[in-house]
Amino acid sequence: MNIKDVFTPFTTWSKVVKDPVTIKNPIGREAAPRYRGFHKNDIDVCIGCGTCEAICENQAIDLVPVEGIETKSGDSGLRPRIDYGRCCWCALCVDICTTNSLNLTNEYTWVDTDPDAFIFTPGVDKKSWDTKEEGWKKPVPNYHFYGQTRVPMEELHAEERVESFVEFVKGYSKKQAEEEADRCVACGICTATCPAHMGIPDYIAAIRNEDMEEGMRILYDTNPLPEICGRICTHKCEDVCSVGVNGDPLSIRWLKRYIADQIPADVDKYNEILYTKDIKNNNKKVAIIGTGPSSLSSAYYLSLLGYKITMYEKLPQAGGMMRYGIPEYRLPYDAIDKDIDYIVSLGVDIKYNVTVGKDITLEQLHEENDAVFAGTGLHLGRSTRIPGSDHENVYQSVDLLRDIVTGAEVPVERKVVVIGGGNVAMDITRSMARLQKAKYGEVNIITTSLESEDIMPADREEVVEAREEGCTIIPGYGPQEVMIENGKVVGLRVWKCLSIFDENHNFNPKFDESDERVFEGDMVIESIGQGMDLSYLSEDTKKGLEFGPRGRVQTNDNFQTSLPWLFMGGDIIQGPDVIHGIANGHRAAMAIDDFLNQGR
Amino acid sequence: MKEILDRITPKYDLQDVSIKDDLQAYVVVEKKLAIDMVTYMRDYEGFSHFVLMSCVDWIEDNKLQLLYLLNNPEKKCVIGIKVFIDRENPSMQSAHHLWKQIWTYQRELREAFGIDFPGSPRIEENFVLEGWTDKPHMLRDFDTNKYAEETYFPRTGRSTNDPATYMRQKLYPNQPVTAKKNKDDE
Amino acid sequence: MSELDINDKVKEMLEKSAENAGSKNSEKTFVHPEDEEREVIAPDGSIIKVNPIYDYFSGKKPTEEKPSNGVVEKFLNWARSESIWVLGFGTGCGSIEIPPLMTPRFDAFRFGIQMRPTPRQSNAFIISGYLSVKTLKRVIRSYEQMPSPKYVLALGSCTINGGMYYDSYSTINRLDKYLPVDVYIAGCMPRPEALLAGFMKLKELIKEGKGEKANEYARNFDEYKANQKKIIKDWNMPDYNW
Amino acid sequence: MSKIFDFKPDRSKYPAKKADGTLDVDLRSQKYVKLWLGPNHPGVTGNMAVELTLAGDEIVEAKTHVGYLHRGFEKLIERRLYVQGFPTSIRMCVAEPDTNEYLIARSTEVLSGYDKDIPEMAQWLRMLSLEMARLQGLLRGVPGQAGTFSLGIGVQWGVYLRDLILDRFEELTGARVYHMYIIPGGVRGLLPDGFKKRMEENLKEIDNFIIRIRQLMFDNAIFKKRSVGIGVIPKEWVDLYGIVGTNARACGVKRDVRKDNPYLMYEQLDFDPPTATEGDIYARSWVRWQELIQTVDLIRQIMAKMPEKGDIRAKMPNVLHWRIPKGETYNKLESGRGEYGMYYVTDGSDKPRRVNLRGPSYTHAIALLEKMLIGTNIADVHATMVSLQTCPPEIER
Amino acid sequence: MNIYVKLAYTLLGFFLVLNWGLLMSATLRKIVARVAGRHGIPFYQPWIDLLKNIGVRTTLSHGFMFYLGPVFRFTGAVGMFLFMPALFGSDMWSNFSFEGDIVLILYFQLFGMLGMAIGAGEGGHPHSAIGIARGLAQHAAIEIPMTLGIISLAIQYHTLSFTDIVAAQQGGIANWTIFTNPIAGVTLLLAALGAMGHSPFNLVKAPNEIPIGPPTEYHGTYLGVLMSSGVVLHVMEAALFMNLLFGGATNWVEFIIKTFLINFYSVFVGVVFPRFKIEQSVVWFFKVPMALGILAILIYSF
Repeated sequence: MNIKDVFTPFTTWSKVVKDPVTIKNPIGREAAPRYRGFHKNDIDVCIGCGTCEAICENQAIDLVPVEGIETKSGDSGLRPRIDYGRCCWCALCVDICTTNSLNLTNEYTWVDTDPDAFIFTPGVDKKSWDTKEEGWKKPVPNYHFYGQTRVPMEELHAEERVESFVEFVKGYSKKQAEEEADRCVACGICTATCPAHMGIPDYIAAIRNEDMEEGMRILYDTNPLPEICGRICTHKCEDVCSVGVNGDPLSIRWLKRYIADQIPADVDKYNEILYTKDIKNNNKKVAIIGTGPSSLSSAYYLSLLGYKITMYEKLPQAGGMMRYGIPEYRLPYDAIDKDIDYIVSLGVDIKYNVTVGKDITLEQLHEENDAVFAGTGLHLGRSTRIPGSDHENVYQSVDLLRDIVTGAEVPVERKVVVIGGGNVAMDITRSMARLQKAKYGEVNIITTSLESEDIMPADREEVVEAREEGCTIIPGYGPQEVMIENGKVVGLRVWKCLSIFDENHNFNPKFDESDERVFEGDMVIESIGQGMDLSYLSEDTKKGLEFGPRGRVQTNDNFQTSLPWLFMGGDIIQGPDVIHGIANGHRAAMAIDDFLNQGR
Repeated sequence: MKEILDRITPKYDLQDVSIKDDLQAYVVVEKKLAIDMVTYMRDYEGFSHFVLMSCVDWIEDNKLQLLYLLNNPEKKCVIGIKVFIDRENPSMQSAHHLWKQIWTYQRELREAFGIDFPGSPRIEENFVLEGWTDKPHMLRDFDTNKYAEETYFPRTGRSTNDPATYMRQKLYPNQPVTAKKNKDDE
Repeated sequence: MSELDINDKVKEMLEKSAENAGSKNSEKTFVHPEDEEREVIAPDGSIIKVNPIYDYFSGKKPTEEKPSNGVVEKFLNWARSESIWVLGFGTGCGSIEIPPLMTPRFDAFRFGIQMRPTPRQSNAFIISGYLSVKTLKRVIRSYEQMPSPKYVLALGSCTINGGMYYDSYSTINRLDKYLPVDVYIAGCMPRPEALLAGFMKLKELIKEGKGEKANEYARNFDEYKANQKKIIKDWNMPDYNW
Repeated sequence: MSKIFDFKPDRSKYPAKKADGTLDVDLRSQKYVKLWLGPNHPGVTGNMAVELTLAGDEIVEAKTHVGYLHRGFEKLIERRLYVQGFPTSIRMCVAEPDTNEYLIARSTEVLSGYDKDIPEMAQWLRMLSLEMARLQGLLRGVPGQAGTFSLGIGVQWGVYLRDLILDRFEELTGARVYHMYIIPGGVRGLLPDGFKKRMEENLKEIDNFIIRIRQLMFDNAIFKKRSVGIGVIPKEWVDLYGIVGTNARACGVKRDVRKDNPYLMYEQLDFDPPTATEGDIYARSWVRWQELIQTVDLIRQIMAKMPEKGDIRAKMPNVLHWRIPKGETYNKLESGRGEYGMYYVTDGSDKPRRVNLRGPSYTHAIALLEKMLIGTNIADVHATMVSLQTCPPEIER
Repeated sequence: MNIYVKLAYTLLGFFLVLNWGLLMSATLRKIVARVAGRHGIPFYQPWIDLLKNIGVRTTLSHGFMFYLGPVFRFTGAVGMFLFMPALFGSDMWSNFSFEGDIVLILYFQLFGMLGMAIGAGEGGHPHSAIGIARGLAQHAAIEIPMTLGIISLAIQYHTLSFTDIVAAQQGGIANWTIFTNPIAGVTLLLAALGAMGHSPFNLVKAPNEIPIGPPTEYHGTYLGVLMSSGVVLHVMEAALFMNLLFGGATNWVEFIIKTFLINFYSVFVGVVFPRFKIEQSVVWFFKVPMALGILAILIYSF
């Protein structure tokens, strides 16, 4: 034994003169700025997407309705309620929060005698830590639980695509589609916003699972025109996509197109995948006027139910505005044919070149069939009615677009001015650009709209693409006069538009007369909206119908007019939009089924 | 690692040899050769450190996969010797004589997967559970969530809503979201 | 009785017990052979019946022990609140925060909180998080050995609603089904500061005369016992562990 | 003189052995006493129990009982997504939780093929957090050995200093004990401002503590008396019992995963794991004390060598739909207690098929402890357990 | 002096010693806490603990013998107080000391231990039994050097009376036994370490081995009695060595200071040393202190 070993330990006692290191007042001591304490939620920013619930491994989070928060497009009206009998404060919910509204504060003291008290909705149930700033927030930099940027879509270059009407969006490859589908958080907020309420998270999941047939079935549950919608849908879903709150929204439309593109254009295959081979006939007949999206949609869902469908098309091919309004470079004809062929294969009879009201009357249809659906669409162009607009070189965009499709001769001048800021205006602008390019080798086209750049109704990408292709787009000017010299159109005189609507939200544009410009052009194309042609309704029928504002036929929620056998839907009821038309068609089909089976 | 495997593969008729990297490999060996191979690896190939004995339930193949994981402290590499045994009345030769800690693993596997190791000491004793009457708890077909819910009464008064379904009920209760078909079989 | 007789008797009894053991193999029994009810031979040769489980403990139910009246009880409650002796039984992962609590940084001693190693001398029980059924059995035993008045602090999510082990086959979800709990502290696990806040709350309760959960346990004894027995399948101990 | 006071009894005759080699201990013979240490006992490490059969004050048989902390992690992780695994797994060992996080993260990365993409910054931060975890474990463990002999002052200092490290953890990771910092793909935050300065202050205090603990423990006559020659692990046992880590190093077998199979950035650090040859409690304690010095040094090296900025997480698939193809892997690291490994099997779904954790205590606390306790006294049980650093949750998971 | 007045003074003295004992234990614990770097319990904590223990409602018995533990222990404490002069030269505070009281005190030291052996044994907890077995073994080992030291003093002062021994030490520090008979003094001080029951000789309660030894089953009022007799015993053990070695006390202040310092001495050692095992402890007492004790006797015998 070493004697040193007996005395060295006593050095310990030197500590006795040092002050204790104890924390004076430990209760409520401030935790570190990054501490993962109790939850707080900015309920105004939160959209109730439920990703926090999905990632919580303890099932600690419930989504509950909250008073004062309304369910609306892009906001489920639900807010996370957290059970502190489950939570483990891992903060995965914060890290994945799509809106960054959910955070943890560095407060950590909660003592209670009641075990049922530890359940609360952050931000709604007021807590002492709601005002605390410090606490766990989503880490930076480059820390993401899902992809923030969209997988870029491969497109033809502007120079290339303006050469022809070939579809320029190439579509996703398998790898790209899966990568894009992987970004989805499967919240389902988009479903409500989609007019057809498609099962978007489900078909995106089908892409991840590489199960295209399942994806196809999900698509056809609500939308019988996936090829078409996958290209030209106005994708309202993407506007509310929760991934898009911080980052790029998911390209839902391209993913839909990806699924539809994977299935070969073979109606037998379609029938096999969608289990529609042996639909039983129920011996009832329905006539459908028009072959646009709403008509096709109602035809599809009615024939699934066993109805015998006859469709009447004025033009030589089916598709309505989709074929005759939308240029081929956006929606190639084989895509339209693919969707329509399948619907036809279910036993739908389409009678082409038959104009109802002229070749056959509505009453006849009523007699021959149990019910009639009319989805006749908006095929009449509206005029600006400015001086000179009645000149023969002033055209309507709908007419020109239809002519391009039917192959009729389309007048193409060296300089073209287009009036309008909607998608149709962009379509005609870009179609004319292609025609100019083909005829003259150069593009010289000016598009002007009343609306300024930021409120232009056209899709942003359309505008950008049009500019890339060499079109000049000058928004914010109101046309005043088509200038005519020597009986020839030479240009369009415009004024700067200051505001479009007055205080009462009525259309009443105000102009700045000092800012006047003249757009030179040999022809002017008006594209400021379309009107409907209801000439097929006889006077008797019209008497039985109720009309609402702006000449629209009044229908109930199920698109049934006041003549019970007559249903109307699509653009003539809801305004121009493909996906709305499809939704109308589906709803009307179900209503027709209900109507016809009431006696059963 | 490769050369060791080359040496032993013909000897033990190994199937499904997978080399993960230079330091890790997994081999599948027949049940009756397994303990012999483990002994051989210990005595002649320098795998003197026994790391782990584990079991994986491949319920879809109706097999249990036993794993003997050995470490070679000299070459610093790991070999996993896998044996597939039947899922019904699983049984395996005991290896408790090779290393002193193996009987613990065998006792655990007996409790967790119901595998019998005849001759292993204290094999029938409880390991982690006490008074367990259900099926072995690590088998895939034992549903722990169901068991917990039935046994331990979770606190009531909680309910949740799926955003998509909730929005549908709120915003468009009448819009059809599935395609109805007039068919017999659906 | 001669020695020979005794030997014979022992032999006979051993055979009998072996038979019993054989027959019981078929159905799962949890009573340890040493604890089985049996006959033993005393050194003087007489035969004694023993039932170890009930011989060592009385199976009597607990009784309510009413607080005395008025000022005396108030004074005692003050003393109780300022001298909380915690049973040193780390039942779950929350016990890792007990050492910091009792050491220089947080120094709970200055608030009258001390650790005791035996349940007989403790009056507070910290259930530090999840409880596996195996531990619950010991916890119940320890709790019942604590003299009244006694208090239970439940730490963390696990004691409230199962916490992150809500789906585990081995851990309970709600502590209040099995033991009366005075104070719950949220967290996973609660920091020492929160734990101290919990103790302060407990002190407040005791001073207000609300720390009477031991009597609640006695009152609802049958209900608690039924819940406990539902999950502790191998109940090889008396109903009440005094 | 010492022969006179040698109380070593002759155990060759009794307890007798049965035919199958087990002990013939008849409790009714009144020669033996059965004593349970634990689970409610301040002298066991964690919530476990040792069932002792005593002849007088001497242990003739010991059985370890575990399962009091069993939560069925391996079953629960099979029910959780890959990203949800780490908050669950971290609770498998409360003494040094970060090791579990790392293993889960590493296993998923290896199996999904992202292990090469982990940013360098994240790797340094992972290493820092692992070394800090080792440090806080040692701060409890080294004086804890003296604590088993009722020399509690060192424990008090150690736990205080551990708390300072926990404060640094809190700053870095957002939590005191369950850090949940290492996530599949990277880590969950950069160093906060001024972290290195505050860390250095703490390390200085720990330097001081290291000297004091040497004076208190290793230069202490009675500590030596209690620990030298007690609980000896012969070198031959290392492979026979699967002994790893400091316990193996204390009997002269130099095994350290950080050196043998370097992971993270350990190759860039300059260190040599300490060893001893005696294999007794004192030697294990001494090795751990030297490891404490080394860990402080390693943390200093890491803080000096790590980059200032960088990405903290690789670009990974969406965590909600992350799938990993079928595969299996065994990953290990050197925890404060020794080689800590995880066998991870995936089957192509979004949840693991099997996760098996191999903690060093699995052998240390059962096979080895039961063997070592035989022939010792009740007073040595706690000391032996602590010197082996047994940690029940990693046995039963 | 009237026996009743004397009894009253003795009771008052016991009350004083009890309170001083409680305060002292708190103070010593606070000092130890300070070495650890913390504040420790408040000064008044022992009183509250005592009250709390009395306020415990459940009282449970393991049989008649179970009661004897605290009773014997308390009797031991009272006995030690009763037959040891607290203050030298004071009629009121010299209690019932008489010629040969040292022998009785030595017996009373063991008395409490024996009572605990009975009571703890009846309690049935193995920790109690192991603890008490250790306690008795160690006490036997302590008694040998202590008795040897006392015999040396008896030879030196030719008396077995406290009063006489203290009287012989009056008149300055140089007259204290520790200086007049250093070898016996050291022997007794080493034995004191054992008698005080702090580390390295705290085998009886031995936290983290057999927590907490004999009193494992005692609770509530029993524990209160054990606690109070424990603190009285600590003071009186110190008073024993104070009287034997450090010249006794002539007033309460001196009593308090000296008993505190003697107690502090054992804590001073206890804080920095771990605990012996029982055989180490016994062997240790058989080695150095016993040799010194024999030496002390031999010096005065020849």
